[in-house]
Amino acid sequence: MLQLFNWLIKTFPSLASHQELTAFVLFIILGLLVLTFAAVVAGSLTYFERKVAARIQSRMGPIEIGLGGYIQWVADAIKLLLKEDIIPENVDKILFRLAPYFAFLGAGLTYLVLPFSEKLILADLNVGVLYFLAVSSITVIGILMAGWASYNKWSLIGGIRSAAQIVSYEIPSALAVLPVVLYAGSLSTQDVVRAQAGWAGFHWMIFQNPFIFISFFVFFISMLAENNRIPFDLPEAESELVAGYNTEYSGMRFAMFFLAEYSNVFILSAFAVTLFLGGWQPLFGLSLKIPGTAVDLWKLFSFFFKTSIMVFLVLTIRWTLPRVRIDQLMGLCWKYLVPIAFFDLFGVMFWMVL
Amino acid sequence: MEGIENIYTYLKGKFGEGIGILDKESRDPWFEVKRENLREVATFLRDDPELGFTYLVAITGVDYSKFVDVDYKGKLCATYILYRLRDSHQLIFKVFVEKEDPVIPSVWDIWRAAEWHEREAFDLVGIKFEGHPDLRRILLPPEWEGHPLLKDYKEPEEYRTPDGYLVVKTHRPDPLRENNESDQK
Amino acid sequence: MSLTRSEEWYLNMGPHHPSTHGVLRFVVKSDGEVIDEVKPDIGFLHRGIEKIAERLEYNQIIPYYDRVDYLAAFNASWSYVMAVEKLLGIEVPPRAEYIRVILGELNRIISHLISVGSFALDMGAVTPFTWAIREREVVNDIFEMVTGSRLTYNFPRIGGVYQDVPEGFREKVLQFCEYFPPKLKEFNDLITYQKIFIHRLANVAVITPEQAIAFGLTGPNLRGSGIKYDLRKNRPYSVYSEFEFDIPVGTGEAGTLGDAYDRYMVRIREMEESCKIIKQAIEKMPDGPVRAKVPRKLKPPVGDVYAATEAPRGELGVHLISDGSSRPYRMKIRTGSFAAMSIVNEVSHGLMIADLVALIGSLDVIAPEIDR
Amino acid sequence: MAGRYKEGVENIPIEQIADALFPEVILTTVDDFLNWGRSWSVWYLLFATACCGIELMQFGGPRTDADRIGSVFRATPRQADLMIVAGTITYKMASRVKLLYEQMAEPKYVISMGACANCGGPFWYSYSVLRGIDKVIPVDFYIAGCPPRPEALLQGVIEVQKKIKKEKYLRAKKSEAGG
Repeated sequence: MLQLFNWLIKTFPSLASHQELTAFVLFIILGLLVLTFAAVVAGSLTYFERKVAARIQSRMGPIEIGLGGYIQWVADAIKLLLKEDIIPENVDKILFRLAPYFAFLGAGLTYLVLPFSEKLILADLNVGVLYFLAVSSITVIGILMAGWASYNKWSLIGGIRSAAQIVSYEIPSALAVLPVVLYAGSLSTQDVVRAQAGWAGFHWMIFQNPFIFISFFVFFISMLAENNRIPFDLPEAESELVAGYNTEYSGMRFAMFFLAEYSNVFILSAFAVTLFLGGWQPLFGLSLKIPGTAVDLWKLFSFFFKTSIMVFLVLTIRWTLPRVRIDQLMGLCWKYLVPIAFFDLFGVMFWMVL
Repeated sequence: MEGIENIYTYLKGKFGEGIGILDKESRDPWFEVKRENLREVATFLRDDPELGFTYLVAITGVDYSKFVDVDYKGKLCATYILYRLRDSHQLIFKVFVEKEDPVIPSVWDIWRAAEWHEREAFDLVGIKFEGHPDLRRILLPPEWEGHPLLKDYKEPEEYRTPDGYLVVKTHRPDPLRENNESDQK
Repeated sequence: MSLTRSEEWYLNMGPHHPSTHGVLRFVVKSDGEVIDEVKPDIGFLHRGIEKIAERLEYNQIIPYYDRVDYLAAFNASWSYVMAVEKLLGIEVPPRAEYIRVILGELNRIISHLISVGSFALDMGAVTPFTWAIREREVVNDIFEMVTGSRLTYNFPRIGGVYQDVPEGFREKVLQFCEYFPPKLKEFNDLITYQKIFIHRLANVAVITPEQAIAFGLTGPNLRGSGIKYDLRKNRPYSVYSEFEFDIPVGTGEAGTLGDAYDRYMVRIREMEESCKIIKQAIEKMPDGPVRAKVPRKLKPPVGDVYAATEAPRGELGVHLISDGSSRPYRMKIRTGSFAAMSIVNEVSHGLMIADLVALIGSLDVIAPEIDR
Repeated sequence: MAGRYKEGVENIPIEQIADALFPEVILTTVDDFLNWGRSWSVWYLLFATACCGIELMQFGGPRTDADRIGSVFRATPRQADLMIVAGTITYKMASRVKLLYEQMAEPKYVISMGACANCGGPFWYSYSVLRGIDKVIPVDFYIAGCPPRPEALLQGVIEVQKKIKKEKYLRAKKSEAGG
């Protein structure tokens, strides 16, 4: 970000006199880029999810629309944008309107610290991991707002469930990240990835230490729960709460929830890769002897490749497992995940001291 | 205890006038229980070790007003079908009431299954079950008028929800009959 | 202290709700997620079949029975023709009985498939449902071959069945019997022995044997409570006494006797047993006519008759009262779902909303059977 | 078609007008694009009441697979475009059908599936059955059968797609705004 800004100033000296304006325009452009990227990723994910689901269920999935069905999400987006935007009579109108944007904000802001490649990161914050943990829970505010504002009991239950769920699962997920931070010695996401350098998989965080290996699963389960994926999709449990918090939403606002949900799937997978599975660290190291510029692309590819596999895992889980009950969900968190995460944290500490 | 006749004489000896006629001609024979004695007979049928009819299959409400010429023509009737689970013995008995006074004591606490069957009989035939905890319409909407399984029931001209949200003309001539009439024209 | 007070609220579940299997409505009084009272409101599909039947001739009523229980249309209309046959004293030719048994058991399989599939769907797992539907299509093809219809067969007739089975029926059914058990095992691996699924169902919505009898539950719901009662064994009708098969009952393998998982397991096991019966029936099927000589105009004697078959959702009984004319004077349909619904309020106290979904799913009710 | 012409200019062929008015051409193209999007994303409301409901489920199942043409089911009427009324509607249910229809967001379509929803079907004689859902809500397509095969329903959805493709979304909006 800063590099880009400096580069711009250097290349176009006329901009130097309007530094603030340049920075502002740059922000806007980058923001829009991130939004577009998020939308495309989320859209592609819906296609991917429908395809995976269909194959698991021995169906075809979308195939008729063109490009093998890939542009299905474009059609869905157009449709949702054109739908009537219903705001029911008794809802809390301000909260009802704001809720989808909050939900998406949580997903969108996390892209900021996501290291796609060594040089491709929007902001290499020195508290990146902390930022990620903090910002990703904004989504729940949106969900809670939606549930509260909808004036619908099913939505309210969905919203409350979501709140209870996220408040609980923040703890194990944060605790599961701490060992990684301890090992990397930094809160910056780039530093965490750099700490996993090596030519093969066992330099990755997950294989460096048996405790972190367990931490990975704690993190993964907690993130599934935080992002309301099956088996933890209680806030919108279709067979229980109709559609949970988004029951009353139609058209564009529903599309925002949709976008947030699928962005979160990507974010969840991307951060699991970043923190535990080597991030953009190139697969097979750099033993392939590829020229300079291609290295960055190879790193980018490595990152997306690993993320895709994680996404596939998340989707497979989604389409094979049933849903847990709310008390079981809480039980899992407080009785198992939190103690295990603490145990891991201390285990890693001892490991490092020894 | 096997056989309807044995059961009938056994009950007759126990309750005397409380047990009415026995219809042996019917394919599944049945006997009548007077409504005053229904609850005692029902409890006895369930609890007596020789009988032990613990399982209530169904209660059928019948309007006998257009039946063939029999003693009970013109009356309303609740038919109780019972099972004895240990040997799958089946028993049918009936309780007749006058149409003007369609009250039968409820047996919902003797066989819990009766609770809903009685509500259904009330809904469709209009027999009132005395002592039933929650005797409301069960199948038809609460604002419905009349009991459709009575033989003289007439379909209402229109259906409207109490708040006026939905108004539908329900009456429509019989399509077969209508065709015939138009053919004649 | 007033700050910590919690209030009960009323939730309106249905009639359009994904887990109510058609159109049921539950008025749920709950404290947050914990249910205090459930008032089922039924009748959204009350189509008045009993009244319609009073204006139809005896053999015109058969198609209506397909719609009483559309998931097991064959079993439902079988009950009816059995009642009329009993009323008239008609002897059914053995080949017709065997065809009825085969089709009835096939129908039981596909009915249970929908049942367990949609149960899994209620629990949040979508894939088992589509798998169940996939296997269902195979049987649907057999039915289409025999009866010409996929769902509402209108195949049994008073005194037999509509027509003989076509060529290739035997091979196709045997092929299915080979094909189905491995698929069922696959299904079980996917969902039945899945840890989350078991935890969701074990010890949930327990119906004790006493309760089950008192409320008149039938079929898998009764057997799930550990009572070995099956009309096919206990009041053998048709030719069921000639086959060897087990009656699966609930054993409380995952938790308590009579919980939701027991009822689910009974259905899974019944599908296996049905396969056994079909195999035996195909082997033993005699030649001969498929329809007894029945007069065109049926004039049964005055009187009552009650006949029932063991349909997938339990005893489906038909109580006919004849006044000697060619139309039934009164017809009452006794179904398992009606009884099953009446127990919902009794056992739902203290459950969570998610458990209520499990309870309804495990009772396997369908709306037209309740409302008729 | 009627809305496309002004008073007194009916005689001019449509091509000439389109050539003359450049924005119209753009509108048409954009309309085509929007309709393309809308038609390939017909989400249907899971509204199964009776027998047809099973065929509706089969419709989403492996053999027919509604997902092929971009149709998925939604549980809530707010997010559905197409209401497939599958099964008998009784008077007790009819007000709920109307309510669900009103809860759906525009533009919305209705398929009446099966004899019961079309006209009452075999339950014509009943005292409690609504004889055709067109008594309470507008219906776009009727599918015959008792119950119809899933393939017939698929054809019905394809007909809805065709209908959407013929619509003029932007023009409709303009005419509404204009008065």
